[in-house]
Amino acid sequence: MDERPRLSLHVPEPEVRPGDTPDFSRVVIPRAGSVPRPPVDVDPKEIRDLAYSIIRVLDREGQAVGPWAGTLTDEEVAVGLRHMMTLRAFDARMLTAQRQGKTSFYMQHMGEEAVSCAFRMALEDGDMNFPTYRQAGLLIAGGYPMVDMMNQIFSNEADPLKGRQLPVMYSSKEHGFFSISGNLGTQFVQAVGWAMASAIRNDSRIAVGWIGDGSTAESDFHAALVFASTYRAPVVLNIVNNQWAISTFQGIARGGSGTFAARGLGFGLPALRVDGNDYLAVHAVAKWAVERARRNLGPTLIEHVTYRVGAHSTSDDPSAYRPKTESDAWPLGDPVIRLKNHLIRRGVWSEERHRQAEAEIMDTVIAAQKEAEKHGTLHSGGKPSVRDMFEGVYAEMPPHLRRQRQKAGV
Amino acid sequence: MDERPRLSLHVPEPEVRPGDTPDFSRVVIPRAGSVPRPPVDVDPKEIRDLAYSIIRVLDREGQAVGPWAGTLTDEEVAVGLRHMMTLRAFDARMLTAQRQGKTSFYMQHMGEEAVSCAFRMALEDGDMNFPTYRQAGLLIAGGYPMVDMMNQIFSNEADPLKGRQLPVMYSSKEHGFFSISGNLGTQFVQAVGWAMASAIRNDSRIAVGWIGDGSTAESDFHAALVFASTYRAPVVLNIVNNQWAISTFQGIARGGSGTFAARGLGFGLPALRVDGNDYLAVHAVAKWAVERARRNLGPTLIEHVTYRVGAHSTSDDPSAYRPKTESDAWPLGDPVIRLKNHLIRRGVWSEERHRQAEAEIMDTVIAAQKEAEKHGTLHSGGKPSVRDMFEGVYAEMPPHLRRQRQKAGV
Amino acid sequence: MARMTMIEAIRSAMDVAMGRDERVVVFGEDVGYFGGVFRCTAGLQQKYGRSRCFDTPISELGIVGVAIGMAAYGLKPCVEIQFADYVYPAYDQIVSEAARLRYRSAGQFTCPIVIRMPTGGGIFGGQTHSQSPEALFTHVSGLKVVVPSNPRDAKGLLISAIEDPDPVIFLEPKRLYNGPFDGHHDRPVTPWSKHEAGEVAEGHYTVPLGKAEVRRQGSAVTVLAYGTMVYVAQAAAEERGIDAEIIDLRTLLPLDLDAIATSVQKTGRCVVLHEATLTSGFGAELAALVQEHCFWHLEAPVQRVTGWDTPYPHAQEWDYFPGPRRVGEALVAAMEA
Amino acid sequence: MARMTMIEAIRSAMDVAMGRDERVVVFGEDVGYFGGVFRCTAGLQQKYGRSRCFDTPISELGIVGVAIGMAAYGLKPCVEIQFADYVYPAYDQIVSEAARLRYRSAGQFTCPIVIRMPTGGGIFGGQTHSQSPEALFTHVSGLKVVVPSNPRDAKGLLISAIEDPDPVIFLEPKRLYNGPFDGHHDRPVTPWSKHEAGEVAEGHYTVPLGKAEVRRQGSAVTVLAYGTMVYVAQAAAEERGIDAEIIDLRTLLPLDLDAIATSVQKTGRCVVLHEATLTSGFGAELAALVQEHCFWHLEAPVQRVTGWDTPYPHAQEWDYFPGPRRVGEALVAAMEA
Ligand SMILES: Cc1ncc(C[n+]2csc(CCOP(=O)(O)OP(=O)(O)O)c2C)c(N)n1
Ligand SMILES: Cc1ncc(C[n+]2csc(CCOP(=O)(O)OP(=O)(O)O)c2C)c(N)n1
Ligand SMILES: [Mg+2]
Ligand SMILES: [Mg+2]
Repeated sequence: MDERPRLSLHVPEPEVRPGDTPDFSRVVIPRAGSVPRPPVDVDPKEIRDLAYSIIRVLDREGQAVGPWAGTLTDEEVAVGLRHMMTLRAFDARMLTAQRQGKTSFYMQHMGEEAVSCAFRMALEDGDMNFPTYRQAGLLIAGGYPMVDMMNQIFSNEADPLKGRQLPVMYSSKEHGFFSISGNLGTQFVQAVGWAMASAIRNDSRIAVGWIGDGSTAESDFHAALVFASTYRAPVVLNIVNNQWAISTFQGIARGGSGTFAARGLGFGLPALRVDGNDYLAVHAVAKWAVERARRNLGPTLIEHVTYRVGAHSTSDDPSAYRPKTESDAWPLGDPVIRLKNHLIRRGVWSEERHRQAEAEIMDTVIAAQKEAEKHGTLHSGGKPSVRDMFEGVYAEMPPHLRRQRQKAGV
Repeated sequence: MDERPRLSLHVPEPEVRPGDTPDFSRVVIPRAGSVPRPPVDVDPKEIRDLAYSIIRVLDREGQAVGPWAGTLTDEEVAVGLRHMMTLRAFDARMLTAQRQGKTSFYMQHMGEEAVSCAFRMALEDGDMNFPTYRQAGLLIAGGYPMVDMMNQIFSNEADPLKGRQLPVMYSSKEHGFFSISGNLGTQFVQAVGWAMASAIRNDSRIAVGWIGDGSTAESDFHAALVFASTYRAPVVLNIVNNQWAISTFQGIARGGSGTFAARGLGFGLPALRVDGNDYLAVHAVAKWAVERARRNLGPTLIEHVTYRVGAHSTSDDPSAYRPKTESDAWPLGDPVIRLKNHLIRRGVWSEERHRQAEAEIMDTVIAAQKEAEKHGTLHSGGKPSVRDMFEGVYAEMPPHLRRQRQKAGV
Repeated sequence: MARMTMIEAIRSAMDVAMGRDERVVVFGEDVGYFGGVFRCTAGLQQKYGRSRCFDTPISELGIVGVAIGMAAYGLKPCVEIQFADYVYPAYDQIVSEAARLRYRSAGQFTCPIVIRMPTGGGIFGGQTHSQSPEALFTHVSGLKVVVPSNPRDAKGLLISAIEDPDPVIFLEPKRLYNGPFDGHHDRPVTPWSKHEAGEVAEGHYTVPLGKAEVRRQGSAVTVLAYGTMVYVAQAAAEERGIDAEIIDLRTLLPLDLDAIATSVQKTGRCVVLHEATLTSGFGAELAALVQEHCFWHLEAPVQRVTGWDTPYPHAQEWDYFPGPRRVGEALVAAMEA
Repeated sequence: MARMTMIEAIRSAMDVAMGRDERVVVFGEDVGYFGGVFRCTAGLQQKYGRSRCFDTPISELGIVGVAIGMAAYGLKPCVEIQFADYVYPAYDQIVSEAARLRYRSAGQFTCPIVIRMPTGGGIFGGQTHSQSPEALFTHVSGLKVVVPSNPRDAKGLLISAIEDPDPVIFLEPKRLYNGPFDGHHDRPVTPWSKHEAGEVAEGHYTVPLGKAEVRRQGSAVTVLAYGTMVYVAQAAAEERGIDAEIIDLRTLLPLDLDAIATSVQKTGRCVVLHEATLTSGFGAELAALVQEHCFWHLEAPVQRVTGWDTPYPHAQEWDYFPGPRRVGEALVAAMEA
């Protein structure tokens, strides 16, 4: 007889499910301003603990405190607030447009606006992002025309991607925004390659990789860390931990490591965790990592701790797997409200001006939408041509595709 | 004009190349006995520093010292020495056989014998290894008949794998030795799956994964760590760092992390480094990790620090990429000599008995080879049948393969 | 008998298999608590517990890799890849490992796993939610490849796949999940409840792997199809009034060559359909086999009507999809050749 | 003109390309200091420096993934996968990314990369050093697939591939590295130095992608082959005394259909050869195309002679390899049909 203990499988589960009361008490949140800011040329070995903390700048009162504060002027912060508000208004309109059948699909950013909007402001033109589908803030903050975004979403005749891509899978080389793949993770290692190329060419431009908490489990994440670490590529690698991967809570991808940032420790990379709902903290950390990359000091891994307030996509209904009120309980608050309160506290903003700005921004978004709709929406008005379907598979169309196009009669 | 600093690519290089004087002064080697032995139910967080040290038991004088010593009796150690000597003799004969054209290919273990031989003695029957091609010690120490190994190497009529596999790609379910794949890394995550299955079935058997330093860069390594960490699978994950991956030094796969064991830290796994040329240390560490797994406390990652003394395979000539004398300079010595000295110091062995044992073992190996050669070698004598080529693709042969076999006239 | 959608039938197959055999385990991305993005595994975790049905990290390699290890142990994993478009990270594990394990270990280790995945277009999913990668598996010796076209078959084939001793790629045409679809995307969809193949036995039964089914008898031309294209073929034949014999292949590997040859030898004409891109698609193998085995009976070249050799576009979905118009034209051309 | 082996010709192609264009970079496992396990990159690191030719970690995914990023930046990476059998970990990056980048970004980002890999059997490499996975790439729109059969072509085609604006899979038949090989494994091997195609210009020249070459004029039967099988075809035709026209396809995607159709329309018979497994191999596409485009000229079914539908075995290598005996029998059968 086998007297050895019986094994059993451990399957991590979130602490709460629909019907339960949300509980984030396990999330340890350090005081704003309490995490030190090391010099950018620090030896990664010396800052391993940053992978288990959270860098925060905005305190409960809306003040910017501590060593990471002060990377932006009030004017710049106000611009940042507008970017986030614009993204939120944009999302709201596009969600409605999807419900109206003007497009097939949409993915929103609610709760995560600070991450991409703030990060973008730490970059320079010429740098290249390799984003996922939840970083449209990079485009908004980078000055990409909203009309072009909408044209893409509507797959209309003015769609810069000619109707070929799923909505929100934007691409703009000019704006440092690499073509989004529908396949998770793949772009993370490509970012490292782009950065290596920049280093090979003795250029000064850097690359930025983006990945979701759930997607860190993909192989590309590992390859990215291996190559970035080995060749000290000038790249910033961002993990956006919004707590969920569709219906799967972050504990499934994270396993026993405590944090996602900790993954970087095994590669000797500086690994920082930042309050992803704190625009100022994201900007400060981004600036630190970007400077490190730019000075050829190598890659940085950043975990942005945030929360996906909305559904995963328009095909998803989160009430099936998490309490409806969970997002209210999220302890890091709302990035827009927090930044608004900061500016009010600084005396350069007010509730009144905020409401005005909201209205103005909504007008701009609506105007852009009107403009875009002139070019058509998914099922009505102008469409990309069927000929376009056959173009661009190769630089030059090979004979077999020409035959097929002919057969299609276009 | 762009005034920013110019980037450049960092490409790691070994410190010495052919023509240079070997130099391992950078390899920090802690004193034998100096690394503490935590309880097996330790919180992995508390032993992160073990990922940067080396657990050693045998000191320069051949004494077994420190908290990791004492897991084996003198008799057991003597058996272990015989296993290593057998593996070495086996390798020597098979290398010659390959040169004589009796087989197409061979891969030896010179310098790494302790790793697989010692590890096997910490396992029980029913446990399952998922080995690479450099752990034949698991078979030798596990009592698998040498004749069967040779039959496989010769692809002869008695080859248990029917001539289908490249030499040394053994398989023995009965001996807890999973079928070796020629594709690096793939088996590492399968080991985790096997362990998960054992846990799902409330069994008590555990799995053991094996991978080389170079192969940790493969995706399967990441997937293995993710799944092992998440489901706390009863598995021991071994990295055999023999300093080289064909011509590529370990710095290319390791990047900036300092050690391979450190990879485990990002997953919250206990990560140990052990002197892979110290039979007693490997056994002690294996025992610790096996007990942990068996008690359902989850996975352990172990880096075995060793050195590949021979060529990568019979197709390789290392003098093209590393100094010929590098192996002599390797600071952890030779596992066979070290264990022999230990037994002599314990007074249960002598140079004389060692020479005798060597001769006896060689006789046994030669006898096994004679026996195997009766069944043929690659290009002469008994062969697996051509019919066998068509069998076993599926449990039952489908019509198209029957047609093909018929066409082949067999 | 019950009325089931294809989703319900697939779920029922796993339910039955899990109920009969403790070794059957089910896992994948979002398949545990939530029950899968298409709900195919809904309720299984609640019924069989978390260690037999669970969520996984987003690593297709890991899903298939651990499934292989489990199968080597003696379990029978039935795993879900969320969309067939996402199977490529697991491709090495499937091709180099699952498919070859029995062979290379001379039967010591085997790999009875099922890899389920939604396939095909028709839901405006763009290039990453629409692919039909079957030909990338039919080239791999050691795999079986199954594509059901209705709930009844789906359940019986899936149970067969789970009970099979070898690895099976099980491709579920997602456009058929809720009803047959003939390519007329502008017409209302018939639900499975209105179709006789939506009548599905609740208990255990199997549909054998490797056997095709004639969906429509005919004598003028043989149409080889599977999945969604079976219904497109039917619509096209009706619309053009052509006496087509439509064969639903159901299993692509191993293929029911006898059924194919018998029909083509009778009709003398053959049209091959699939949604995947043309070049090196499974239609190439079908056309090659038909001309090899029925050469002297053929009165016209075997034609292929397939997706174009481009990624699956979003906006031009219905220009890409080989719908009843294109199929009908090919039927006419085959008759007139 | 110099005498080169295929290895030297491939190395020369990279050397020339790196010399002419600073954007060309070369990397892969063991390709840097050591110069590759087949020595194809020997000397390039020494000549062009470590940042243009370097060793990589053992991650095929990483190799191709960073190559795609580099290409998006504007470099022209030419990477080596140590054996074609090891390309599968990179399959997702190739299929989902490299092949579709131009299309999905409407040309904003492109992917001019070359992925070189030794392919085919004949060296007792067993199932993981012998595979011919070309059909797994010819099914993927957006890729080009090249298989050279001699040093002169190898160099010209590789330079074309490197200069091409799109991703190219470059499969090098390893059995041809040192000399032509006709499948008579028991006879001494002729080195390239004794073959006219071993005469290779040292400087820059190209052989265009997408163009086949007639290796042997004939009027009785058309043989479609590539890589090693070109020589097997020649040997079989000589041995059987059959007036075969042998076409070396050189590029499989895009395919030179005109050359094929012209020949088959002349001969009325066709035999298709490859070393890869039969089912869904590239031969299926060739057979399908030939019967589509030459149906009324065909006097016999198109035959395929290929590797069997099993993994590539070690001991039974020469029973697996489609050698001159099997090819000869097919030629005879095609003539007698
Ligand atoms: C390779 C691959 N596998 C699976 C999917 C399906 N899928 C789309 S989004 C998603 C969840 C991603 O979660 P996370 O990475 O946390 O990003 P988030 O959506 O939270 O921003 C999944 C599983 C996919 N797109 N690609
Ligand atoms: C997927 C894959 N890629 C590449 C190879 C070729 N290859 C065989 S062994 C080897 C080096 C492995 O080095 P390491 O993992 O350190 O193991 P070691 O040989 O040192 O024991 C390489 C690159 C392979 N077998 N499989
Ligand atoms: Mg997420
Ligand atoms: Mg090694």
